[in-house]
Amino acid sequence: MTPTGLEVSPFFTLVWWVTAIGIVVAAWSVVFLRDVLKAALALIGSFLGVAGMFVMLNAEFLAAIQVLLYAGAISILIIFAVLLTRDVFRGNPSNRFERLAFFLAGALMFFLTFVIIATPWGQLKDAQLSPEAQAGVAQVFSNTTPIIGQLLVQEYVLPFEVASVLLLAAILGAIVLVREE
Amino acid sequence: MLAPIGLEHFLVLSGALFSIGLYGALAKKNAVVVLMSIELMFNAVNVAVVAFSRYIAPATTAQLPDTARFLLTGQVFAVFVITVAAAEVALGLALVLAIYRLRATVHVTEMNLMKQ
Amino acid sequence: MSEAAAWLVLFLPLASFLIISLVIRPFFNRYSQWAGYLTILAIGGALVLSLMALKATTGHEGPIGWDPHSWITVGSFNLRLGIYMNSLTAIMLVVVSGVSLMVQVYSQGYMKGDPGYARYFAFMSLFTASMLGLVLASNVVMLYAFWELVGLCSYLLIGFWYHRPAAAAAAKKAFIVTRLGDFGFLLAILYLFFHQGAIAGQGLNSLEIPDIYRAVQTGLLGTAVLTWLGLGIFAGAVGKSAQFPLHVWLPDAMEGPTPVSALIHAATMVAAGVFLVARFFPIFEAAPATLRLVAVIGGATAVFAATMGMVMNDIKRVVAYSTISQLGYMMLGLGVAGLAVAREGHVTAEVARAAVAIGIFHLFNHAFFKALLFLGSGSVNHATGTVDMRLMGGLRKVMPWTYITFVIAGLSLAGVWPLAGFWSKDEILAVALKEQPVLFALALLTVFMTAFYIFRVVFLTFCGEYRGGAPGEHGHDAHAHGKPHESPPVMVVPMVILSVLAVISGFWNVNGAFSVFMGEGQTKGFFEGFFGILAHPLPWIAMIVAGLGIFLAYLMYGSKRISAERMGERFKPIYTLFYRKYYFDELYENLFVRRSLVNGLFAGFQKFDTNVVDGAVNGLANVTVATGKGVRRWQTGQLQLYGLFMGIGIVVIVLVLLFAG
Amino acid sequence: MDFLALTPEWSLAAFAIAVILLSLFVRDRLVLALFSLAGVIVSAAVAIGFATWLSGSAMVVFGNMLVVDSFALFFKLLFLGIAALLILASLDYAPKFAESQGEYFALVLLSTLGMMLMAATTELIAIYVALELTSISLYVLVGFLKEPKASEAALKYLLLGAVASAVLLFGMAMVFGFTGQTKLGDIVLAILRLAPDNSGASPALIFGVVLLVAGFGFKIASVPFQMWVPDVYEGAPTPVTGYLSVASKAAGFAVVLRVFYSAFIVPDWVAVDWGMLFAVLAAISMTVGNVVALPQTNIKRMLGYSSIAQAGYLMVGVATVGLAPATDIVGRSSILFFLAGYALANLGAFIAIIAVSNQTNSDLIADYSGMGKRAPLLSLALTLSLVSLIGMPPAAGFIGKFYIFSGAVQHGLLWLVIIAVINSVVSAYYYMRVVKVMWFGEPASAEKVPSSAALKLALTLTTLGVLFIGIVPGYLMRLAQAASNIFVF
Repeated sequence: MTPTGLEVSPFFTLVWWVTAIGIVVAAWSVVFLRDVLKAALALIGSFLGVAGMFVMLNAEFLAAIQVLLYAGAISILIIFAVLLTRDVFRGNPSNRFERLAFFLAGALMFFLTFVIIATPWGQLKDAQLSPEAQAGVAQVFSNTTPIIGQLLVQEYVLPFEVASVLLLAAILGAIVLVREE
Repeated sequence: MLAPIGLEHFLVLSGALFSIGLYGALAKKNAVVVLMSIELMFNAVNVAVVAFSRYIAPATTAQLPDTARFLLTGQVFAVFVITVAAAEVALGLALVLAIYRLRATVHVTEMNLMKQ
Repeated sequence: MSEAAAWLVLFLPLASFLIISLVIRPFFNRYSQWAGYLTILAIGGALVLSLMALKATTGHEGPIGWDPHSWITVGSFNLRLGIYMNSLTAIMLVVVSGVSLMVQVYSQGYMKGDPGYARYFAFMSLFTASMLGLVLASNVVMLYAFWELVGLCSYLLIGFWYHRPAAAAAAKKAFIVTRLGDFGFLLAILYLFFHQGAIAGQGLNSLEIPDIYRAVQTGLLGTAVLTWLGLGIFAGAVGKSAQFPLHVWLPDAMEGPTPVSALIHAATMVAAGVFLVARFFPIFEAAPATLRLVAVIGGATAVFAATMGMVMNDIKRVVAYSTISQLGYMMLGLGVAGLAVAREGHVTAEVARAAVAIGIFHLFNHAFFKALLFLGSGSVNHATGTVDMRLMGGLRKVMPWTYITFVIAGLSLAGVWPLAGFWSKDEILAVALKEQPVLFALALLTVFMTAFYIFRVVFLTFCGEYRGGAPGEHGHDAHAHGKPHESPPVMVVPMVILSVLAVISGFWNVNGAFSVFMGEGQTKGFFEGFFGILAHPLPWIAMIVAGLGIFLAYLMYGSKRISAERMGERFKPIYTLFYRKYYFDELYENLFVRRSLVNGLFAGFQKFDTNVVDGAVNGLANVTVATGKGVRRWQTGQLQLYGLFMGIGIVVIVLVLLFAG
Repeated sequence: MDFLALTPEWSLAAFAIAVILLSLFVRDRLVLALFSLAGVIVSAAVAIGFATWLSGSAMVVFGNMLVVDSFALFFKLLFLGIAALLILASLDYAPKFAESQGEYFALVLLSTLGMMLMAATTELIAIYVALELTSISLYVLVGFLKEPKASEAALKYLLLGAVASAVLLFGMAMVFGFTGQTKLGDIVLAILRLAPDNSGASPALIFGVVLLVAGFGFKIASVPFQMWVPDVYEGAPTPVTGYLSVASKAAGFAVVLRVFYSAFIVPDWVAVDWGMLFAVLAAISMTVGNVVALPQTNIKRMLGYSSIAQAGYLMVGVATVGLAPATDIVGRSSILFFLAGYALANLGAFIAIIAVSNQTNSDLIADYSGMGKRAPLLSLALTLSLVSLIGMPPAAGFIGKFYIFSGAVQHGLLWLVIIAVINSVVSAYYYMRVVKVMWFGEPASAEKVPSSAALKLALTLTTLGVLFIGIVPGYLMRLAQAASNIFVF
C-alpha cells in the first residue's frame, strides 16, 4: 500500500534517513548538551524534523501545526522559562539515577524494537483493497487538510469541545499559579 | 542500497524518540529540561499515530468511500495530542516559575520536602 | 414466641445504645444515670424475652423455622437476615442477657461517679446487642458481622480507662490478636462461599446455617473441604476464646473495668468461641480430625493456663487465667464428646447435639460462677483500691457478702458436689475418660490446680490480716478509703443472685433435662440423679483431687498466717510444732514451690508465654512494621525515582507477558 | 440530540465559567460556593432525569463516542456527589486561597466535568482528552496554596502525570496501530478478526495493553505507578487530597472498566492476560500500601498509602472481570459498590481531618490525641469512616469488601482473596491506631475543635451514607448491578 508511490524512490529514502538521524541527534542533544539554552534550540530542531516526517507521511496540516505550535509557541515558552529562571549557568546536570535511567530507556528501546519487528504488520497492511478503495485512499491522502477540518467539527466535535474546556482550565490554572499574592 | 521506507522505520524512529525522552525525563535535574524531554515523548507518539494512520488504517478502515475520511483518525489524534501537550507544558512552566520564585531552584532533585 | 419478639431481643439493647449515644450523651450528660437505668431496662426486657424463647424451644423438635428476610440479592449473591432459634440459641440468649443484667446492675455501683458513665453504658448496651445478634444470626455473614462488632466493643471497653497507657495497649493487643483468629474465620466463610456451586443444585445457600447443616448431612461437601472449614472456624474460636496460642490477650484485657471483665471476658464474648464451635458442630463432626484438634488444644490450654493461674498475684489475672483454663475445658468437652459420637459411625444432627450439650452445659454453668468471681474481685478491688492480693487479706470480716459469694463460686469452680460446676465438669471428665485417657489425665490435673489457685485467692484475700490495700490512689475513682468496707447493696445483690445461680444452675442436668432440651438423651428422676451420681467412683476421684488442691492451698496460704503466729505465742510447746509446720511450709514454699515450681516449671511456662508466644505475635507485627519502614525508604521525595519505578514496572510486566507467558 | 445528551456536562462548564465571572464582582466565598453547588445540583438533576427517562437503556451520541448508559450515569452521580461534598468541605478551607476562590470552585467543577466524561466516552481520543481535562484541573488544585510543599507536590504530580500520559498515549497508539480503530466497540471487533487465539502474533497488542494498564494505573494509584501518591497527598490542600483519593481514583476505575471491558473482553486470551496482570498488581498494591502505611506519622500520608491498598482491593474486582465470563456481573457491580462506599468513608475521613487541622494546624497522628474529648462527634464520624476503611461492620466497607471478595472467590481467585484478607488484618492495625489515639490519648489542650455548619453537614452526610450502605446495602447494590450492564457495541 503505497498511495503516493514515493516511498520506493531512493531520494525519498535518503531524505527520510537524513531527517530521522537529524531528529535523533537533536533529541540526543536535548538531553546531553551542557548548555540548557542550546538544548532548547536542539529541541526546536527536533520539532522541525518531526514536522518533516509529517510531510513525508502526507500530513501537511499537522506539519504546519507542528511548526507553529511546537517549534514556535512552545519553544518560545521554554526559552523564556530557561532565561527567567537563570539556571542556565548551572548547566544541564544529570541526577544520580542517570545510569539506571539509561539502562531503562535502553531496555524500553529494545522491547519496542522487538515488538515492532515481531508484530506482523504486513498482515494488517497488505489486506486486499478493491481498486475503488485504493483510489479513495489515494484521494484522501492527496489533500488532507479539508478532511481534517471536517473531521474536527463533525465526528470529533466532542473531543474538540472538551479540548476547548481543557484549555480554559489550563489558562485558569496558569493564571492562578503565577499570580503574585 | 537502503531498504524502502516502511511503517517499521517510522515506528523505530518513534521508539527511539520516546526512549530518549524517557531518559531525559528521568535523568535530568533541570525541571525545564524534564519538560522538554516529555515533549519529545509526545512527539514520538505523534510520529507513531500518524504513521499508523498512513499505513494501517487503509486496510482496516477504508472499505467504503463514505468512511474514507476516518483514514485520518491518526492525524486527528495527533492534533489533540499537540493541543493537550501544549497546555500541559504551559502549566508545567508556570509551576516551575512559581517554585523558582519560592525556592530559587528549578532542580527537581532539590524538591524533596516530603518523603517517607 | 413470635418472630418479632425474637428480633426484639436484639433491638432492645441496640435501641438503648442509640438513645444513650445520640440523645443522652450529647444533650443530657448531666443526667447520665438515665443511661444506666435505660440499659438495665432494655436488657431486663431482653432477658424476659430470652426466657420466653427458652420456654418456646423446650420440647420443640428442631429449630423454630422463621423464614429469613432477603437482605442483599444480586445475581448469584444472596444474603438473608434471619433468626435461627433452637435450644442452643435460647440457652445462649439466657446466659448473655442474664449475666449482662446482673453486671449492669452491679455497674451502677461500681461505675458511680466515673466521668465516662454514659459512654460506659452505651458501649455495654452495644456489646450486649452484638452478642445477642451473634447468637441469633441464621446467616454466616450476619454472624460474622456481629462477631466483629463484639470484638470492637471489647476493644472499646478494655481501653475504657484510656488515661492508663496499659489499658490502651491491652485494648490494642486484644483487638489485633483476636483478629488473627477472625481472619481464619473469614477465610472459612469465603471458602464456604467458594463451594456454593457444589450445593446450589440442591437449592441450598452456602451462607445460611440451616442449609450448611443440610449440605453436611447429605454429604455434598467432601471431608477435605469440611476439614479446612472446621480449621478456619476453629481459628476464629481460638482467637475469641483465648485458646493457646492466641490466649495472650485475655490476661492483659483485665485492664478494663471489672464488670467488663465479668461480662465480656468471662461469661459471654470469650464463650462465643465455644458457641461458634457448637454452632458449626456438624462440620466438625463430619471431619473428626478437627475434633481431635479441638480436644487437644482445649486440654492443653486448660492445663497451661491453670499453671499460670497458680503463681499470679493480681486477683483479676488469676481469675482471667482461670477463665482461659475453663474455656479450654469446654473445648475439651466439645472435642472428646464429638469424638465419642463420631466413633459410633453415623452422624446425625441429633447425635451432634448430644455432644454439644456437654460442652455448652459447662459454658452455661461457668458463665454464672465466673461472672460472680469477677464481680467478687471487683468488689474487693473497689474496697481496697488494689488488685494485688499481697496487699489484701482479712477481708472476710469486713466484706462478709463478698466473701461468702466468692467462696460459693470458688467451690463451684473447683467442682464440689452439689454445686453447678460439679455437674458439668463431671460430664466432661466422664466422656474424656471414655475417649482418651491422656486428655482425662490433663483434665484431672486441671481440676487439682483449679481448686488450688482459686482457694489460694480465697485465703490470701479474705483470710489472715488486712495488709494495707492500695498504697496509691484508687483504681478508678478518687474517693479515698480509710478502711475496706462492704460494697453497696446495688453491687451485692447481683452477686447474691449469681451465687444462687452458681449453686443451682447445674441441677438442670441432674436428671438429664438439659441434654433432652438440647435434643438428645433421657431423663431420670431428679433425686436418682442427684444422689445416684455419688455411687460412681469418678465423681469421688474428682472431688478428692479438688479437695487435695484446696487443702494444699490451705496449708500454704491459710494456716501459715492464722495459726502459726497467734497460736505460737499462746502455746509454746505446740508453737514449735506449728513453727516446724510453718518452717515446713516455708521450706516447701522456698524449695519446692518457689525454686522448682515457681522459678522452674511455672516460671518456665510464663517465660514461654511472654517470650515465645507473646513474642511471636509481637514479632510478626514488628517484622511487618520493619518491612514497612524498609519499603518506605524508597519514598525519597525524588520524583524521578518514582518515574524510574514506573518504568521498571512496565519493563518487568512486558518481560513477563511477552517472554514468559 | 447530541448536545441534549451532554446537558449535565455543558451545564457544569457553563456554571464553571459563570463562577469565574461572578468572582470578579462577589468576594463572599459562601456565595461562590453556593453557586457552584447549584451547578452541581443542576447537573445531577439532569443526570437523574436521564436515568429515569432511559430506565436502563443506553443513548449513543457523537458518532459512537459518548454513551449515556446507566454505568456512565452511576459514575456521573458519584462524581457530582463527591464534588458537592468537597465544595461543602472546602468552605472552611477556602480563606487560605485568598484571591483565587472563584478559580478554585471553577476548577473543581471542571475537573468533575472531566471525570464525568471519562466515565461516558467510548473512544480513545475522547477518553484521552477527558482524562487530561481532569488531570490538568487537578494539577492546579494540588498546587493551589502556592506554598513550597504544595507547589512541589503539584510539579511532581504534573511531571509524573505527563510521563504517565505519554505512556498511556503510546499504548493507545499501539492499540490503534494494531486495530486501526479508536472506538472501543470497533477495537474489540478488530481484535477478534486479527488475533482470535493466542497465536503469539500480536506483541504490539500486548505491549499496548500493558502501557494502557500503566497509564491508567497511574490514575488509580496501583503499584508500581503509585509513588507519587504520598507526596502529592501530603502537599495538596486537604480538601483536594480527599478529592484526589476518591474522585480521581473512581474516575480511573470507571475508565479502566469501560476500556478493558468494552475493548479487550474477547478473545479470552486477552482478557485472561490483563485479568491476571491486574490480579498480581492488586496483590502487590495492597501489600505495599498496607505495609508502608504502618509506620506513617502523618495522617494524610497514611491515608495516601491506605488509598493505594484500597486500589488493590478494587483491582481484585477488575481481575475478576477479566477472568469471569463476560456475562457475570458480580465483578463489575462489586467495584461500583465498593467505590461508592469507599468514597463516602474516605471523604468522611478527610473532612474530619480538615476540621481538626483547621484548629491544630497539624496533620500528625500524634496531634489527634484525645480528640474524642475535644470533638466527640467529629471523632465518632472519623472512627466510623476508619472502621469502614478496615472493612468492619456495620459500615459500608464491610459489605463492599465481602462483595468484591466473594466475586473473586467464585472465579478462582482464592489465592488473591487470601492475600487480601491478610491485608485487611494488617490494615486494621494502622487505622485503629488513629482511633486509639483519639479515644485513648490525653488531649493536648482542653480547647474544643469547632467546625462550620457546612463541614458538619458534609460530615453528617458521609457518616449517614456509610452507615446506610452498611446496613441497607440492597439499594445501592441494585443500582450498581443495573449500572454494570455496560453497553458493548
